[in-house]
Amino acid sequence: RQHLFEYVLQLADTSLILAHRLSEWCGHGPILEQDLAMANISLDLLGEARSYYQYAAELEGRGRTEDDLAYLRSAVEYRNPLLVEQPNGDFAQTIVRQFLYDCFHYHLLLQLQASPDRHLAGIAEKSVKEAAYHIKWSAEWIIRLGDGTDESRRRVEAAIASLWRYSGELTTPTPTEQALQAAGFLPDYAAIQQQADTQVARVFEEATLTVPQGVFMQKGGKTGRHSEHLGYLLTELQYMQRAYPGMKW
Amino acid sequence: RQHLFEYVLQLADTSLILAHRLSEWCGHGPILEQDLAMANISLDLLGEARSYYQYAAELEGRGRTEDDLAYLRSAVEYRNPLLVEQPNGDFAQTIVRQFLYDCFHYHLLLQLQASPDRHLAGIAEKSVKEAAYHIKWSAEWIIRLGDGTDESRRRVEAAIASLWRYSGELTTPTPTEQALQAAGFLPDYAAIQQQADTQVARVFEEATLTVPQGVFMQKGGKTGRHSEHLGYLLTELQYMQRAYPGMKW
Amino acid sequence: METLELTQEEQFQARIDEDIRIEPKDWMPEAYRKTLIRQISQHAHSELVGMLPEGNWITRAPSLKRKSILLAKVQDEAGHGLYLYSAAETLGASRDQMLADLHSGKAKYSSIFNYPTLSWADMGTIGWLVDGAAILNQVPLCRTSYGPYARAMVRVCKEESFHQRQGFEIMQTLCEGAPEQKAMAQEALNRWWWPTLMMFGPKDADSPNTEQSMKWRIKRFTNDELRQKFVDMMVPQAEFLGLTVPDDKLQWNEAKQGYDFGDVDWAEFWDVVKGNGPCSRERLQARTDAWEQGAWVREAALAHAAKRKQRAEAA
Amino acid sequence: METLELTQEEQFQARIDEDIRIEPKDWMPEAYRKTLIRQISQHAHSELVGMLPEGNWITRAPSLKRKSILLAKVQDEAGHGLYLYSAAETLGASRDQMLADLHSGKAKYSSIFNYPTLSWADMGTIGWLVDGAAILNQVPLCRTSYGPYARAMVRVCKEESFHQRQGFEIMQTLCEGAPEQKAMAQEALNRWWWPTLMMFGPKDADSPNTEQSMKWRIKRFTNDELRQKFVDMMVPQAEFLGLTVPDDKLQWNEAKQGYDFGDVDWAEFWDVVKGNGPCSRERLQARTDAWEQGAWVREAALAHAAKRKQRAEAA
Repeated sequence: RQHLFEYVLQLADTSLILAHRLSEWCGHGPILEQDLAMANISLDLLGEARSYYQYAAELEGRGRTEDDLAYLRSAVEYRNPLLVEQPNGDFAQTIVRQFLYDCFHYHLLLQLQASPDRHLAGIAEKSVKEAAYHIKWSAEWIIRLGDGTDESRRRVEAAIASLWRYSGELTTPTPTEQALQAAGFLPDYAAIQQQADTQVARVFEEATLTVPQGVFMQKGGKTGRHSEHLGYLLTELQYMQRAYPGMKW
Repeated sequence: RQHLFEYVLQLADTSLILAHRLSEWCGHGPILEQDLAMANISLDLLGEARSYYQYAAELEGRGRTEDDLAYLRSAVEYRNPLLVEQPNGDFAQTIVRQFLYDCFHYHLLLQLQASPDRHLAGIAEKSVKEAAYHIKWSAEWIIRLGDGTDESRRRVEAAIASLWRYSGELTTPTPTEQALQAAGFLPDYAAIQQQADTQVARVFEEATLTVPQGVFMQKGGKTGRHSEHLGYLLTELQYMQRAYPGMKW
Repeated sequence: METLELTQEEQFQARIDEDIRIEPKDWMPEAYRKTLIRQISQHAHSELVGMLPEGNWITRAPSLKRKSILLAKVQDEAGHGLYLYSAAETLGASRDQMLADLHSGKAKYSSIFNYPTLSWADMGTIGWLVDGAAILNQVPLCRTSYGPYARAMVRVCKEESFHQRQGFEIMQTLCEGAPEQKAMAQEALNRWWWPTLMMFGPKDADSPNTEQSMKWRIKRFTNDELRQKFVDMMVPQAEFLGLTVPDDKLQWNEAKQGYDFGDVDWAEFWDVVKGNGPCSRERLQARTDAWEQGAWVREAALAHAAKRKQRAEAA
Repeated sequence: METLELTQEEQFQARIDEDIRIEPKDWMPEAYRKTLIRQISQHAHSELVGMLPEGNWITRAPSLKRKSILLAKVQDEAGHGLYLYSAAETLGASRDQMLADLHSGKAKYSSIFNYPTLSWADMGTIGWLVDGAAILNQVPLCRTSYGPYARAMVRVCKEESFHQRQGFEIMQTLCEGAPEQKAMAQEALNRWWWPTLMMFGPKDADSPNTEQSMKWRIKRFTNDELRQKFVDMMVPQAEFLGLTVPDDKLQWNEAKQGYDFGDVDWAEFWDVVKGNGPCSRERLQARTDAWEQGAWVREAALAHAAKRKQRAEAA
């Protein structure tokens, strides 16, 4: 149960941080339609995060609310992988971050639908439909940018070069995840990694992009060892709750 | 006394916010020696801010400390003029912001040394020596950038075009300042403005730059109507005090 | 016989007078078309620029629920922008040209968005007051003479009144909350009240286009009529919230069954219209930055579409 | 007779053996010069890059006093960088070339700065542990054989020990504070302990240059000696603070009058050395960004100086 709580919190943090990053684009997107699309994905992830936080609060059973969990934990207590906290950068960076995450997220949710934990399976069932849309969107953009102009290709390649090293953490289980896998609550990550890799390879091929090889993989976010970016994100995200403790909004 | 408190707080906020902006450069300056110079000026202003906050806390007499005043007031309670909260931008923006402020600050401090309020006069006496160094530094850079390369000239001109409109607020008295002027605690701003204008004109001439004419002047910061930049600055500045209320550091 | 035939223009006006909608393929006077393009694109630009002041608080919203509602709201504004650009396109304007006019400063947008959002309470105030004023301006446009515009406005107004309720609810939560929260709400009202009154435009006496626009039924009330309506509607709501409207001259006038109220600072109004609002420069900069930094993305999308088309044709 | 004359190299070594300082104008073996340039510039780069992890908390320091102290500290590091670049310049290296080597990844800097600072307690831990380790490495260098380097190190060490005390004081304040503060201190110690032990370099067996460097007196203790010294010094301080050193194998060894301790994760050590530290990329990027974005400023300063000179000559 402690493991499950920690894992659900990790899912919640992950969805929230990525939603937050996407929401930073709001009003500044390159095309009005894409502004809408990013807000949509952000809203989906925010909704998913809330479901997880609510469930985590319930599992913990200490009376904390979704907002307590999101707003009153410090950077080293956050459990999202490094990938999702990386800054937006240009649109190519945002797209690559999203696509790498979507490939993992979608296949994870597919599996989680069969989790013996019915609550978790229920959230996955709802979210997987949204994730299918997300991956469609980000894959299309990978293809457009890779097989677009010289500049878009250069930018998407630079984004891959800078973000690929965070993709390995997604399918590298932490002790918590290993315990849940052993107990049958979580699927084996090797299969998910393979599915994600296949999808990446297929989309990159259509985008005429090369899949990087032999990159040193960074990890740490899922055990609280984040990049310095997360702290700044949290100063904004948490400011109001920190400045006005205990108030209702 | 209430007016004096408010005014000293305004001085404190102004020094703190400008110090904070300069400190953002730390480790990222264009030349190591200038990294040091900006840190120096930031430290001077931080010291000045602390003196003012301590004095303001004393004037208020409600047991608040310098840190309470700096860390536990919201953006609309801050009283710094708009100029000093403007983002660093490139080095030219930082230099122009600094120079415009220094021209006012130095001449204000010269006058404040003669304030009938001995405490305020004392702070001014100490700070004016530092301000003399600041203005020397920023004026030299205005000249180097104006009379440097085509690019530096273009950048410094762009900075003047974007920041000049905030210079008028410095010498536009608020009701609080008017009350203090009437009571003889504060010098007349017309004289200070003239001195500052003369200095700007002299330095711009040497820099082969043109003094803008007829620019619409923005104001509001000194009465709490800030730009949207200040809020973000405060989320960082205040995060720790907000997140851990009442603790000692 | 000939004298009995109506000119095109008279026929057009007759349709309008009978409240028959003008559709894109119908004949219309050039001045009508131009006025509409200006008005609709201005409205579209306002939705676009209007995303910025509220967007400014998305990353700092005080709860997950509020964050979600606010993001959805700003997203709706982007959607309104899309409907309206499409409506203007039916009149022969191109979106790129309309945006170019926005970026060059030629086209205007609502001045209210040139004021900064400085506290969370501004999210409540904008929803409650600014959207409230927008609705008063816009509801009559659901019956405006030009079909595509009227239909776009029906969708816009439906969502706007939802937003307005959400804004009021934010204010209510603040006013029922801690003293700091109520003070935050009052401070926001103090800043937004007068700029909101300016949203209805200059006084009727200074609004020369009103008459023609009313004749064409692209405007159905005068600026001063709407301003009065707004004050009469909002004052009781402020009272309900326990907030004080920052106007010494505000007073119930039994005879006119409405409020008397102070005069807007018209100097400030014209300064902001001329581009000297507190955030005028930042707003336009944010939009042009987004546009310029997005240029390579739009080019890539076009280039890729062209490649696909070429391949499809070759196959 | 001739056989009794010492070669230049023998004379040089004899001076070193007598602890006579080598000065810039003295003859020195090329390998000595090169080793020193590498070592001093690496040290200078470490000061420069070392500004970044602490600089990361200047804008979020928890009190005005702490903000001031931290900014002054990071400023001191910039100053140390200046002394050290100057010392390296006396050996014929140019600052621009040294920086180019840093930016290209050719020159190294201390790996410890490739770890992120994630909480305020990291400011205490870096001062206490990292500066503590640096002092152990550097104090012997105050007596190093090369004069300008030794003199620079005297100034550096004086300031470093001041910083170290400030760091310890931050930790002490946290450990005497609220439970959250103490937890923050412990969490930071957990993250920094092992990377700090890595600061002394590979094990002696894996450090082939040590012997030559010790002969030249540009190094006076081996890596393992210093590491042992550090552990022996820090463990009691951690105990004093009430913090737990994150090492199961840590144990007092009465026989050697020192602590036995666990082995560093050398795989991690070499990964970080190879440029795969958690922040390696960000640190280098921050430096190259500052350098590239500052190019126009440096060019302007040069151009202006040239103009002035020309005018002075013309007058």
